[in-house]
Amino acid sequence: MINKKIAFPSMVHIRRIFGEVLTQFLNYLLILFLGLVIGAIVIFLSGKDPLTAYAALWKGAFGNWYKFADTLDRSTVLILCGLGAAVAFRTSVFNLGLEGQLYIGAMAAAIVGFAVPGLPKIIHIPLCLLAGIVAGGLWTLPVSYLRIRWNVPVMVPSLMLNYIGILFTQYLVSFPLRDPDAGMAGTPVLLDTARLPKFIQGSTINIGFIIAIVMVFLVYWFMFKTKIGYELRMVGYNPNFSASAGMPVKRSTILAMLISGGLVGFGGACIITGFFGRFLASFSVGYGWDGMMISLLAQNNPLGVLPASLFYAALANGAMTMQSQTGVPQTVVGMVKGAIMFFVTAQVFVTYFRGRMKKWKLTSTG
Amino acid sequence: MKRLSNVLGLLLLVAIVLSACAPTATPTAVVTEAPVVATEAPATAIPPTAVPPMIALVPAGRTGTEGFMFLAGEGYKKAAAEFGFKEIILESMVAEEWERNVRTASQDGANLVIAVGSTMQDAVKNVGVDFPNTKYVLVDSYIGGDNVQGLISQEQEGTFLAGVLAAQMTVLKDVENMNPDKVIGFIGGMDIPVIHRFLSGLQQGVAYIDPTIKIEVAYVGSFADPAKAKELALSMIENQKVDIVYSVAGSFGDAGVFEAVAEKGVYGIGTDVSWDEKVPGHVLISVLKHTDVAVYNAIKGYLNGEFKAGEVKYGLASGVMDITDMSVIGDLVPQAIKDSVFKAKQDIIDGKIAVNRPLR
Amino acid sequence: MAEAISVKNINKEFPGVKANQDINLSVNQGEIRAIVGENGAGKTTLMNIMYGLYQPDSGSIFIKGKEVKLHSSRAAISNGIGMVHQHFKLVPSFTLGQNIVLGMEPQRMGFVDNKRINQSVKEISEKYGLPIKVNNLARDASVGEQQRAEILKALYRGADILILDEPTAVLTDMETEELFEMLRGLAKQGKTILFISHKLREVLAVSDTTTVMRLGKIVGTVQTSETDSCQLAEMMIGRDTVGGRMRQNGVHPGEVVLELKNICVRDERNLLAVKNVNLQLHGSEVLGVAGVDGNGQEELIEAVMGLRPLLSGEVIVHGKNITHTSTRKIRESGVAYIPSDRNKSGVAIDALIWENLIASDYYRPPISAWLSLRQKEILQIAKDLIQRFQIFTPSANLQTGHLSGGNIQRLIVGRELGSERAMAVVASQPTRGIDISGTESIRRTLLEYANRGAGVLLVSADLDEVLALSDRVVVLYEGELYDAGVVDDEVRKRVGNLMTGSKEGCINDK
Amino acid sequence: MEIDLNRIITLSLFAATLRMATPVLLATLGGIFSSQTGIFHVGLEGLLDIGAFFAVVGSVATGSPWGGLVYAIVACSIASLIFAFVHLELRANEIIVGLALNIFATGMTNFLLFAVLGATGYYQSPLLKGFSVVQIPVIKDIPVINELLSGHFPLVYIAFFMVIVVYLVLYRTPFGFHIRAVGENIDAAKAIGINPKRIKYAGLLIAGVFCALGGSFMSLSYLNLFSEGISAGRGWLALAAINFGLGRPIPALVACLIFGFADALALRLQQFGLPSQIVLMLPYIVTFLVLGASAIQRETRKRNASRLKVGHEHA
Repeated sequence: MINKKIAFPSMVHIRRIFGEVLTQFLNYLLILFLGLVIGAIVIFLSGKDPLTAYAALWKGAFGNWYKFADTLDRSTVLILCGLGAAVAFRTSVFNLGLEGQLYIGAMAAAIVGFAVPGLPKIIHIPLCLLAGIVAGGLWTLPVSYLRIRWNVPVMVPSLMLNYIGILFTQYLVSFPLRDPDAGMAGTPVLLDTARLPKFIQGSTINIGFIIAIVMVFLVYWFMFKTKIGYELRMVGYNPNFSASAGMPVKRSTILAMLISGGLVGFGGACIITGFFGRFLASFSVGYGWDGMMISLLAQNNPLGVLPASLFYAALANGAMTMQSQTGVPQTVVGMVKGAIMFFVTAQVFVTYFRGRMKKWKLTSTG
Repeated sequence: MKRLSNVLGLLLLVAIVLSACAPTATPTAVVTEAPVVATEAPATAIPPTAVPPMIALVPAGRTGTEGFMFLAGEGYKKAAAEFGFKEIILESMVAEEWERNVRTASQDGANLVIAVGSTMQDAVKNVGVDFPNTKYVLVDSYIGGDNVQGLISQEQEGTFLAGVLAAQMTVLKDVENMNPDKVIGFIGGMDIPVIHRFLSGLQQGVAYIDPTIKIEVAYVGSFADPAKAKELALSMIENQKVDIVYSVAGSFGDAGVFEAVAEKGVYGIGTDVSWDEKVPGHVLISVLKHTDVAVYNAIKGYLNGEFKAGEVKYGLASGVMDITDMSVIGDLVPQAIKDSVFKAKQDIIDGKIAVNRPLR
Repeated sequence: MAEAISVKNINKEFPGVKANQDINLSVNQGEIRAIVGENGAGKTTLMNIMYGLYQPDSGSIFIKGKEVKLHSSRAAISNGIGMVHQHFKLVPSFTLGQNIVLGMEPQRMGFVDNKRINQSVKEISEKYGLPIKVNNLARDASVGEQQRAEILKALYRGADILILDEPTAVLTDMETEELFEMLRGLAKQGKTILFISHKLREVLAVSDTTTVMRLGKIVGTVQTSETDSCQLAEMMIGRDTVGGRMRQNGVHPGEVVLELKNICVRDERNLLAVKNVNLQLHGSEVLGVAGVDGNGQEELIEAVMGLRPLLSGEVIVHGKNITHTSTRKIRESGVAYIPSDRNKSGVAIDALIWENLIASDYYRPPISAWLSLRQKEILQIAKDLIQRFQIFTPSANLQTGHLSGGNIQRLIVGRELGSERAMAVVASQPTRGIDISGTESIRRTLLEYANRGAGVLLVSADLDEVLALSDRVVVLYEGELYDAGVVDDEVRKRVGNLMTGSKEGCINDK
Repeated sequence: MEIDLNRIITLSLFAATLRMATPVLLATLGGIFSSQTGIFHVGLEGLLDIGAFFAVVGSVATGSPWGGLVYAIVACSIASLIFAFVHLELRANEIIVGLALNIFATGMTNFLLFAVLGATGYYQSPLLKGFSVVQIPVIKDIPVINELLSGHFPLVYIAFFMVIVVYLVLYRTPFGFHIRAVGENIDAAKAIGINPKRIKYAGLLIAGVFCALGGSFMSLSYLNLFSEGISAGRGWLALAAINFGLGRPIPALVACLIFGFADALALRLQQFGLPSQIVLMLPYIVTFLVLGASAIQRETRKRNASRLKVGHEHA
């Protein structure tokens, strides 16, 4: 509670912000630490030395510039999926359909990438990316329709569209768009004009990462500095209030879904045009789900999505090195990730115990 | 205020993490993993003065899960022990890591990268362009490149023999659960060229005995879906009177198929490694694919300075493709049939029988 | 007659409110006791204490002369107390019979015995004269039937004392009549009945004795047969004519700024909540809408603001028909809105203060330019509003949840009135639940606003507030609007009678 | 391409339908309990994985599939209790906890597969004792019926039997009444002294036990092996089935049978080189449509009700 007697509001303000930053920082540190401790225990129990393992993990993620660049590249799709999730969650739209939107976006980008010849790079690349964005965005429309018109919560329908999307793209690569020469189920290879340019010789890092970084700030700007973003956030905070203030609640829901799907589709387009070079069946092992987790880790803040994605990418990239050097299986990382997510969800821990303390204080004084 | 502080907190954490990483990124840091400096005495194949080469194995999955990948690993390890280079095995969990691992090995300065699996073809192609001085060996596929050697096992030669055996077995009447219908089954992991080579050989082998025998073909759509593979096999056995199932569905998938085979009491033919002992009494024969030999030879060739870009074919003659001796199945397969299989094998080696390789 | 239940010296305080002060009450067996009082008089608190939902800060409860401690509603039930809440607590997909026995289901071999449910429910239903269709699903049952089921639920649990919280609020006249018949029957069979009501006509019709509460205290208990509605209304809302008047008399109203014509609105249960309301709000005028909560105030206001569909009627602002347009259009035509539930629809509690301050203006030029929000201007405006409306906060960059209720309400008022664009202000319960200084400043702001020529539609369940601020008062009773005329010395009585349902003068039942 | 329907629509297709519906059905029945208490259980997928894995561990350790079942039930119960604790005591959002549980389950089973059983990717061994099929004495001699009804694994019978049990528990026992009361109107439940938290704990625990059965079926009956990600989306399918039936066991059973049939049919189509994916999409499309249709029905009923009442009032 703030009361009149505060003498130097600015000082209090500073102290408060600083205090919150510090608590948040410690909070994340604690979560990270606990996650790693659980991983360490597991590694130790399996008869390996946790410290060497973690050192190798570290080296694998950041050990040299190549690895660092690969980690960054790896985070590209995670960032975009994380942003997609963040926009939806900020608007309180529980879009569980990220995975499907990713596949659809990727497929659209791939089709434009291999089937539209004769364009210069400068047109072909944006066209591919745009196709991904549009396809990913449009894929959310049936869900939004049910939500707006018939009041069906988006969760289950968006989940259903995941599988429809994944199976549909699988059908496309198995039948009409199959490349018989490919060593796996995939579309034909994209034309060179559709590939995102790389900028470090020998690394996969491409302008997709730069675009993703730009998108982080763009989405941040959009959500926090524009009036439409403001609408989305207010609707997310409290739809009743937004309605009574005269904001377009339904439009905001549709828009949040469109942007969310568009960003995720963008992610799909980036990984196809920047990395794989063709659409592969089941290329994603849960980038969409990872994106949701990243968004939650970042408390649905676009700026937080960046470090959280880097963290995820570093874990994944480092795990390869950890396994090849110390023999600790990569799957440990999966456990660490799961544990961290549990701690993040249980961030309420802090509030829970704080609440108990309060209760205790109340009862003891009263 | 809360959200700003969240972000700042998270950023602060990352900043610290990154700053902590900085020293390891500088060259002065202790880097133990780079096997640039040899500690042990070089083995015979390497001239004493030369720096031992860096050779990495990058399977398109995990060596423990796939038969031919496992074998590739065995061949690699054998070569490593013999020629004295450090083992670097980069396994991948997800599709994204196929290329990442090939690249990581190349970035770390590997002289030779052995990529196992036809799914690796894009990866090798993409990375090979970026590292022209690194040599690549691609097991199971070849799609061009001056520094790429494709090890193409002549699977069709091996499966030809399986076809010869199956065609004669499927019409036997006195074998339990073997029906007189002229139908056998083929279950492939995916509809891709390497699997087509298996299928083509089987078809040619069957036709060599009896062109009227029908082969039911189905693809699981994945190399890691035992449930679906099993269900496909069950359906074939129950509905299409299939009594012999040839399975190339990956180790997961094969396990599923042979479960169905054992459950229904019919017969199967294994791939890559010997399944004869794993499902005794039900696997007639296994078509062996000694990737270990191919990989070992490739490494040896490289070390001897004989690396040649392009396709290298391994057939029955090289010993890479082979079949089990049918001793586990025992008398269930009449000696005459066994002999005909062995004879066909010799004929192929001698060039008396030509087995065609499909274009795709 | 024997005493069924009594309470002695009950005190209960909520943060900032003394809900019950030194309450003494004694009810005899077989008696129908009405408890009447305005919103916030403490009736519901008292009933909740008697049903074990709240624990009193001090005082004791006696049942049949024996002191009991009611730690929970369970304890109350086992002591023979049953309560029928205003909002029925039935499970929609269960039959009425199943709802009645829920928690005490008759069983056979571990299964619920539907036959015995039907049998025993029918038994008590017939015994107490409360007819229901046992196999009707709760969601298909009529409101009256649902209520009977609620009463039976209590009786099934062996209740001797029944507490009914505003039982007639949701009933039609017919159903009310039936209910009273049943209550009398129950009383005859020895059940003790306490019920809360605002409708004096009904109180007079059914109760034996009436207890009047006001501001957390008991004003008095009278034999119903010896009183009339005017006396009760006076006890309920006090004798003072108009105390603490803040508005000077004799303001000349300007032209009509807001006009409602034949408004009809439905509530969530699809019942007509607002019936044919006609109203004219003039410039420079404060028009008070008095009435007990739940008589259609929320529905009326939400319909005017475009947040709830209008069944029929027209809303005209400044001569412009804005019926069936969006909330934004309505606001843009010059209506400001202070919602009654500030946390539900007044602010986003997790958003920052400045974000809440610009919620109704964020898309307009000084704040936004094309797409973006102009941070500098916003902070300037926020600072200005914080200062002008005395919102005590060190910064506009704080989470709104950190503010006290009064500050949040000032924030809302600042947002709605700060730009001084609105010609009509719809203020619903603007000072509910906030401290004295906050109340004071918000009331002053509203008056100032009216002085500048805008019309203020003040909807409040707090009669004192309505009388202190308004030029003219209307009363909403059961969805219908009654004119109580300009505020003068007699207005309190007129309003009191209207809001308790005795519009045609004093009612004397017997 | 000629399609020989006679070769696709066979008795074994229906047998396969039952087999393929079973794991989804078990998870669905469990999920119904949690959804009837008002919890949207996203963690079913993870629980299936955990169940399948510990069933294998238990089977290897005890040498009996029933031992495996016990291990699975214990493991899933513990996981469910953690879920319940974080959701009910720490008030974390159920969906986020569910997602966390899924991620954790994948990581844990993949790791323990290596750490406990020493296998990567999948584990198959003669040490692993699976269930064997049950032949029903009389029925097994009747020609057509035997294909359909006899020769299934015990868990298949248990699963279908459980539909009746679940129906009876939910709609005929006091416990079921309390569960549904908590899910539909928590205030009503509280008002008569039911402890909603306890009921929700129970609902989640039961969901865990059913997922243990479903997981065991995957690894000890359907297959006799454990492979990473063995549940392969069946938990999500179960969620679809629950929503298809709006939380009721009988329509959910219908949904599971449709899903199983689509699965079995898709496989057979695939065998003939037809696009199986289109058939596999059907369950999801149907669920999507059912959700839409039931919502439309609900909303129009609301609207009609209001129209009726208007008439009533004016009359």
